[in-house]
Amino acid sequence: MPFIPHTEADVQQMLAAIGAPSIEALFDEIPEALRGASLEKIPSGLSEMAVSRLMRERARQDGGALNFIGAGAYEHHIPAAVWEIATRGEFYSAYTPYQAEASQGTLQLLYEYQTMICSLTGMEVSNASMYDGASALGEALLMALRVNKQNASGRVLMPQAVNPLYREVVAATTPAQGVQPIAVAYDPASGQTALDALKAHGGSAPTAVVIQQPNFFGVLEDVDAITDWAHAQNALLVAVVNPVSLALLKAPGQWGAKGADIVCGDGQPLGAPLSSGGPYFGFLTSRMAHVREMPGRIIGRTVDLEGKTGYTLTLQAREQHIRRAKAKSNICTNQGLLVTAATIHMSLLGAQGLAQVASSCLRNTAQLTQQLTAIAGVTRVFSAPGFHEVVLRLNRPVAGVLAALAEADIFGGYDLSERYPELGNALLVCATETKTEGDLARYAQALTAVLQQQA
Amino acid sequence: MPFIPHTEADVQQMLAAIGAPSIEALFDEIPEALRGASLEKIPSGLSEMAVSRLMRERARQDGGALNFIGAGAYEHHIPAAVWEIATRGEFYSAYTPYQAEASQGTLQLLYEYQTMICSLTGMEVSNASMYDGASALGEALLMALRVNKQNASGRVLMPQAVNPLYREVVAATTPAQGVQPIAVAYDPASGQTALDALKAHGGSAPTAVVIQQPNFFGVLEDVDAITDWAHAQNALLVAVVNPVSLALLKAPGQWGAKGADIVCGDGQPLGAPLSSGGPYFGFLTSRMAHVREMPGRIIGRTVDLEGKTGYTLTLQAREQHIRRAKAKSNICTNQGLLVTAATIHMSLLGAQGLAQVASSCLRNTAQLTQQLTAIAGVTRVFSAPGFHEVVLRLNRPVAGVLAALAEADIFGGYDLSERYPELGNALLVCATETKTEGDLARYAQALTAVLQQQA
Amino acid sequence: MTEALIFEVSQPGRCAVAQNPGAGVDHGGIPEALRRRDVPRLPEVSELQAVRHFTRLSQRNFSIDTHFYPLGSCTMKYNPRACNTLAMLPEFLGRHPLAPESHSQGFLACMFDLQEILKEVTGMAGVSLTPMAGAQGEFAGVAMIRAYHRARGDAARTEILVPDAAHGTNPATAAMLGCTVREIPTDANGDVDVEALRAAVGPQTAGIMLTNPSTFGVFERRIHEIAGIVHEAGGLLYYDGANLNAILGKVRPGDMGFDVIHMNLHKTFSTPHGGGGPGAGAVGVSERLLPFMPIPVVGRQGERYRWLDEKDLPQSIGRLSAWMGNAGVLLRAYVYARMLGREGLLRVAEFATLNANYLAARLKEAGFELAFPARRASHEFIVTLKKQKQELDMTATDVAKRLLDYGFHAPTIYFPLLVPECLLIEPTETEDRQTLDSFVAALVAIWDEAKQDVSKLKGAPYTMPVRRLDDVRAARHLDLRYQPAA
Amino acid sequence: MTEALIFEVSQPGRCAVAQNPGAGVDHGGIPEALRRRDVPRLPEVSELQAVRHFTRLSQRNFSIDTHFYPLGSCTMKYNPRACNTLAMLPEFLGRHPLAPESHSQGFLACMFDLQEILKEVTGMAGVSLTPMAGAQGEFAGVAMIRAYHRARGDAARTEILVPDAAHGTNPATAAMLGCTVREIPTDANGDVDVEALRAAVGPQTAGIMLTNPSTFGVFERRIHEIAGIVHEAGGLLYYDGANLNAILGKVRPGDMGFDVIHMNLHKTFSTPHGGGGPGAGAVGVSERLLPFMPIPVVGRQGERYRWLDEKDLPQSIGRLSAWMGNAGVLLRAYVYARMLGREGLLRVAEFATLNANYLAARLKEAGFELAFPARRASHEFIVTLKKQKQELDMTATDVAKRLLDYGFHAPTIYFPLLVPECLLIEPTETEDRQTLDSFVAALVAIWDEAKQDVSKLKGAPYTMPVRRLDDVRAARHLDLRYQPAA
Repeated sequence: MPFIPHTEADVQQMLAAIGAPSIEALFDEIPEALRGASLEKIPSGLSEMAVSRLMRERARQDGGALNFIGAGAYEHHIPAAVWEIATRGEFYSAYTPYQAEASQGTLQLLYEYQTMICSLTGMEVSNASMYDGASALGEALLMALRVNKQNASGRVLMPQAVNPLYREVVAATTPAQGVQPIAVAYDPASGQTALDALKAHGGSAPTAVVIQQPNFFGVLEDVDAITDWAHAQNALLVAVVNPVSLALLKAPGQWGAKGADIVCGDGQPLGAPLSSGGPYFGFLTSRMAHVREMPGRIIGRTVDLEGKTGYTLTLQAREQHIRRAKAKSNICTNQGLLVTAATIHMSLLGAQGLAQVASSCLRNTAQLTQQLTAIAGVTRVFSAPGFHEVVLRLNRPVAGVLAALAEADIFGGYDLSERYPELGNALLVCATETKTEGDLARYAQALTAVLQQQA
Repeated sequence: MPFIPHTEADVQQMLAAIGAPSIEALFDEIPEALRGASLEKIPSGLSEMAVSRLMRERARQDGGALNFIGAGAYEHHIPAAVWEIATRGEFYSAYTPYQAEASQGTLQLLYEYQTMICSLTGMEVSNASMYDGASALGEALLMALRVNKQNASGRVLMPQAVNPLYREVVAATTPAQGVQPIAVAYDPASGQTALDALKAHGGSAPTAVVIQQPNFFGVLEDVDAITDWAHAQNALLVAVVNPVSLALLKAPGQWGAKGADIVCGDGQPLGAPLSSGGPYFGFLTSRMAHVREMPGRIIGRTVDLEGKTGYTLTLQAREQHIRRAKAKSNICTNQGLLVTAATIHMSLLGAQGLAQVASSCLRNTAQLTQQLTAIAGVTRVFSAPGFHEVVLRLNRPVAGVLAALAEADIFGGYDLSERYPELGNALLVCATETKTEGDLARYAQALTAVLQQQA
Repeated sequence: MTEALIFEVSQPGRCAVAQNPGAGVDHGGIPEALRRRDVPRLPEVSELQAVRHFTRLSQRNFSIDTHFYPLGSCTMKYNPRACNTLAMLPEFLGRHPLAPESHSQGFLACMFDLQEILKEVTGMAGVSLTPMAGAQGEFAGVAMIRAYHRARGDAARTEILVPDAAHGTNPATAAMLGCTVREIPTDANGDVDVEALRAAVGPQTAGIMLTNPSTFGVFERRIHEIAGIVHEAGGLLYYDGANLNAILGKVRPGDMGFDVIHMNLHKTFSTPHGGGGPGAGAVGVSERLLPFMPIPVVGRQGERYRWLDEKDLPQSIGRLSAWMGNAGVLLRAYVYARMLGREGLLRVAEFATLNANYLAARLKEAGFELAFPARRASHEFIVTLKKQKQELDMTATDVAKRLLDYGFHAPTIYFPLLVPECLLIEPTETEDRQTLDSFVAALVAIWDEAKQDVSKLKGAPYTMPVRRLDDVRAARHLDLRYQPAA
Repeated sequence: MTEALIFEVSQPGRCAVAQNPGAGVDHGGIPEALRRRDVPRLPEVSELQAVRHFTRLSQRNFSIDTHFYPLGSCTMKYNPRACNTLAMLPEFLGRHPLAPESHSQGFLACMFDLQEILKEVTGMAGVSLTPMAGAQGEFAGVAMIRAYHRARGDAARTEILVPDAAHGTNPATAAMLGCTVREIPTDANGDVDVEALRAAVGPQTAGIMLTNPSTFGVFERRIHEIAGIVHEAGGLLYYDGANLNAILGKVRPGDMGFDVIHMNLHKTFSTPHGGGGPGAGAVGVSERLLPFMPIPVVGRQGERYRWLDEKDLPQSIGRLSAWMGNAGVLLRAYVYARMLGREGLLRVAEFATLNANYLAARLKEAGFELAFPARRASHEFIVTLKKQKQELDMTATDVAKRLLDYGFHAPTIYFPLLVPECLLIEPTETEDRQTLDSFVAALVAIWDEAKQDVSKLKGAPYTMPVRRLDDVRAARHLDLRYQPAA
């Protein structure tokens, strides 16, 4: 019996202590008709050796390609130390730190995380994580609705340049509580969310304005103007940001005259492997004035009965296990281990390392753009400056080109034509610091060949 | 500067404290002509990201084959927990436990290891490891020479059925101290070391008789008779064993009437990955009467000044750092981390698991032998029962067959023809518990094809 | 010893050089106005400093790998290391969520198999793996119930019934979906008050959320009757899978009449809790809810696996995460399920229940009062220290803190809220009898200490990195990030 | 708390089932007489029990990853985690030592590159990577010296000269090769007594084994003269690389005139010590010793790498291990060398020396007596507590044990043997200045404690899992394995 330590002697002695004739008897309160699942469709157990073989073979099926897809999940180098430490049993197999005295490791680490992510986003308070960037945006909008008593309409100006998958998650999870996302178009030339487009919805007393920087197209938005405009409407400005970009880009807390009100995003670029989309973690920061409306766990520093510094969960009165139906969110389990990894990751990179990573991403994407747009039939779509993704237009349907590249073990990018048909044969491409000159050249050669072949 | 934490301010302040104008000045006692290596041939440093890419590419070059080579290094399943725990920083980055109070983890583990390996070999005392099986045999012979005052000739009866690489290591490392290995032939029909062959050297007052069980051909020796004969000659019996086989085979401590005197071997099958031949570890066990002649570190249980149980290095007076030129061996650094892994490995398998592994190996090799000898041109060479390796004879040179199999990503075994030309086109094949029925069939099919093709 | 904050060992200009990609910093085409003005306060430490700091921090945690952790309702059982190793194979870690299906067959096969396994163990008709934790699974479940009623034009069903003993996430989730919550009382034996339920249902009933066994650690015996009442009234039944470990391989929620279930894979399928997550809250549904499952789901066509999304499930409640939720956690759960297999899964509840009943019997024998002495324990049970509180002023908190000194993590305390001074104890099936015996001995010793001098307990813990912490101060004087003295 | 022996938590019949290959036990064709009769005493524990036991044991160790570890002569510097991760890539772990060269080009390329790097940093003509530790490297070195003389028909050269301050392995190694050992005294400044050396050499001289800087932590200034004397007498010079970190990138043994050198890659190239090993003791040789290198060595022909063995090096001293020594350790060293690269390797000695001289200066300032106050420290230096021993009865052991309570591993004590009550302190280049300052503060505090009451120190340590252990009892009442009470 894998993972069950009982010997036959144990079982007999334990039953005797209980005064039960058999293990089955322990279930005698359950109606007999319900008992006895057979689980026929489940195969017999495998030894660790056999399951290792199976999983290695399956993993091998999927590996080996050179990846230029970003679109919200970014391939970055992760220092070896990050996961060697994060998967230590003491972090990996601990529960939520309810018993603070026996959880000072996790708690101090989370306090350090809160410090780092506040500083990176330029905000005052952070929680200890949400599920991912998309759900963090959903929670940020619900929080905005609680905070913004002045404009409580629930209307949220939501640029179409915000990650479409995030918008779908918002649509699935927030309308029941009154959030009404209002689509705001992007400028087809620059790729930016134009202030004018926002102004067209200005009369509707928006509760919040969302802005993603860089936006889904990798294009940089005019965040200062938009933030000031949102505040002029008495709307909260909710920022969605890529944490790696913040090494070079203005912190949301400094956008416009007063800064963003709530900042969220996906922490994946900070030490989470691509891993098929998860586990990642969402971050959410805000101003101290709004701390009591924040969802999720928050760690505070305090003292013990001898006056020694320690760390503990605080403001639990916001949470579901205390407040139940009136809680700020139903979130309970979050993404603690990913935050552990991110904290180690940020410590190993430092501001200097993160800035180098961001610069490398910029350079690589610029260089790749140059090489790809030198190919006949490939053009750049947007004019505004960007961060580390770029939209290219091909002279034929993207899906076929991507399939041909995949046969050469190159993932050429994300096909925008399904969610943005108005852009035509548009492809979103990303080259992070992990790409070498050889990689860029390999992509360019392969694309040249594919376009020639399909021509 | 990778791994150097000094800031420019640190350096200046430290130099000021020293009273030196520059770092270079700290080397002013070294003749100037010697200073200033340029290391021109060494490439510039790589980031961890770049070196990871390089190593992953190199690793990929070597992977993917199905391995049927044994010949002293065996592919076994290693539970995931083994190396996840063994590479925890506290084990991985600790030194030899000179400060016992700050090393109780390693010391208690080594005491547990000594218990396990003593029990497995049926002996009374164990050291805390040698470099590998071959060097353990060398040290065992030197120890025999110290122990056996009655027959101090240094002549050691060394069957040719002992792993030839072990014999080469013995030849390279022990003659300077007086060991004279005398080759003893094996029986060409059975593959065993015949008692008669040993008796032919009986007059030479041997200091020790070596016997490997199973021997290099995977054949089982008549250990009881040989042990008794050795003792009748006042020779010590030095056993070389595969620890996994001891789950099924008689413990050397029980060989013959009095048991082996010194037992050694390679601990690799107990949790060390193949890893190109190392790091593995050698084990060495003996009787309590000889403990003061043992080489290497030994851990003892003792008490602290409050009477609490603790563990410490003991009998250090045998060792080089105390005894210098009169030490029992020059060994200092041993293979501690491999012993750590082996101890966890043995704990996870237990006697029951180890017996199942050994049985699976037996079955798989038997089944493979059946399938391969069913192929025209393949015959079994030796008649005596064996453990998990078998010698097969092909109807053409082995090297070419192995090369053809390698092209199909199958490592077909070890070519015996170089070191045992008298055996003709002989191949040593091994199938451990890691091999599935599909693997065996794949080998049989490939060999059939190769032999047909080359016919 | 205290461990300094990593910011306190930082030095301006220091960094772990090997982690820099090597090239310098430049801003490419970023316009001046959009550039960062300050340097973020990230640590400036060497690689050794970071490794040492976080390794030392880790040692300041209790965890399953180091301590018995009988935290009721949390199912802290052994997390097999192989699950971690195999989920972290480089190819799995490197797979982009948008990788083409041609390069995803290995991963998709695992997800498809896991869906099938979860269908079988729960007795449901379909499974979606995307919810990222139990609470999100609950959200998905209630959203599907809502979508089902709406699809039938039955928009008035907005009330969710919840027993008073339910987890806090149940009412919180219902509220997030705009439902009203009505509590149903529990009787003295821990069962739902069926008459009260009967009186509560009506045309406004969207459904009931039920944990079975309940948070009292006892099995709801009249589950069939409850299902009948709710279904007859037009409502659906939601199974909160937090306590699924109690019935795994023994009873299937589908067979009890539930329409939807979430599973905490980080409990029942032993993926790690990670100090607070990640979890995975897969949902299973009966036939009638199949069209509403959250996307994506994995389908199979012949030998090929493929994603099913809005095109395949146009009535889906939609996406709860950008991609496949916590895919890496799902891989761990899959490896676990394959190692246990049919025989192993059939035994989980049996041995979890054996351990709980044994521990309950031993504690009862030692004089502790069980909250439901007349009932079988499920995988967990409740001790109430009401008597000890009155007689000795020994509280559940005191016992919890003192247990830490004895080398045991504390049980869940003060939950469920309805039982005074309660310890909710869940040993799980992976603990051996000797450990349970030592835990009994520790509780007896602590009670003895209280009889001698309860102040000993009030000062506990003594052997942790800190003594008892001041939670009130933490909430009053909010100190939520490090700010160096000006 | 104590941690029970794993045998004490064993239960007959228990095992970690997932680790069994699944099939039953049978003896195949093993004859009855050769079968095992008893069941070996291996633990009978669950996987959780094993994981918990060994995880808890690990926490009872000091290590670089958790503590400053200034153990002189041991070079306890940071072991980059990437070296471990990359050396443990599945393909490297899975490579059989006898795998064909066609499937070994990746591994062989790494080994060839490492040979080239080590040649360059040592200034030697050839490198063999096979020795598995420093002592085996020494063995290889002396064996090559012997083989060289023998090949020239000069069989009388059987005496090895060793300074009295040498590591114990030096004379032990010489003895293992059947050489006689003659000690050469050291002068008051830590240099070899050159006149004594001059008197000692002769036709019997096989060579001299020298550590430079010596175990006194000072550089042998007359090394050129020494080399001349020994070479002129017909002997060879052996460089004990234990202290190579002191000169790495600064001075090359080849340039000093050495004929052969071993390198402790687990010191200078930062592979882990693993609680006692594995190490790697690669040897480098001058032109004249090239034919004698231990096999195998890796060669390159065009773009292909291949093994060189007895066929290529017929005069080789032979094999020291069955295959390529501690190959996995060599991979780690290779990754380390590539991450440092030329610039990084040039800086190792500089910063190791800066740290040592800084620490020496600070301790001197605090009143501690340096053994060689007139000399520059190399990468390490010696404090003698002779004065404190006399005045306060504060011994090196007392300080070492008390330091543990302050969270620092002790320096090497009582070595070199010639300096009374000595602490041999090696901070390494990877420690930051703040850590060094804290270490000084701890030593000062301990000295202060001794001034108050030296018995405080005699009782140390207080905060470790055990108090001071009785080593005498351990040696007198040998208890070397667990045997249950009958």
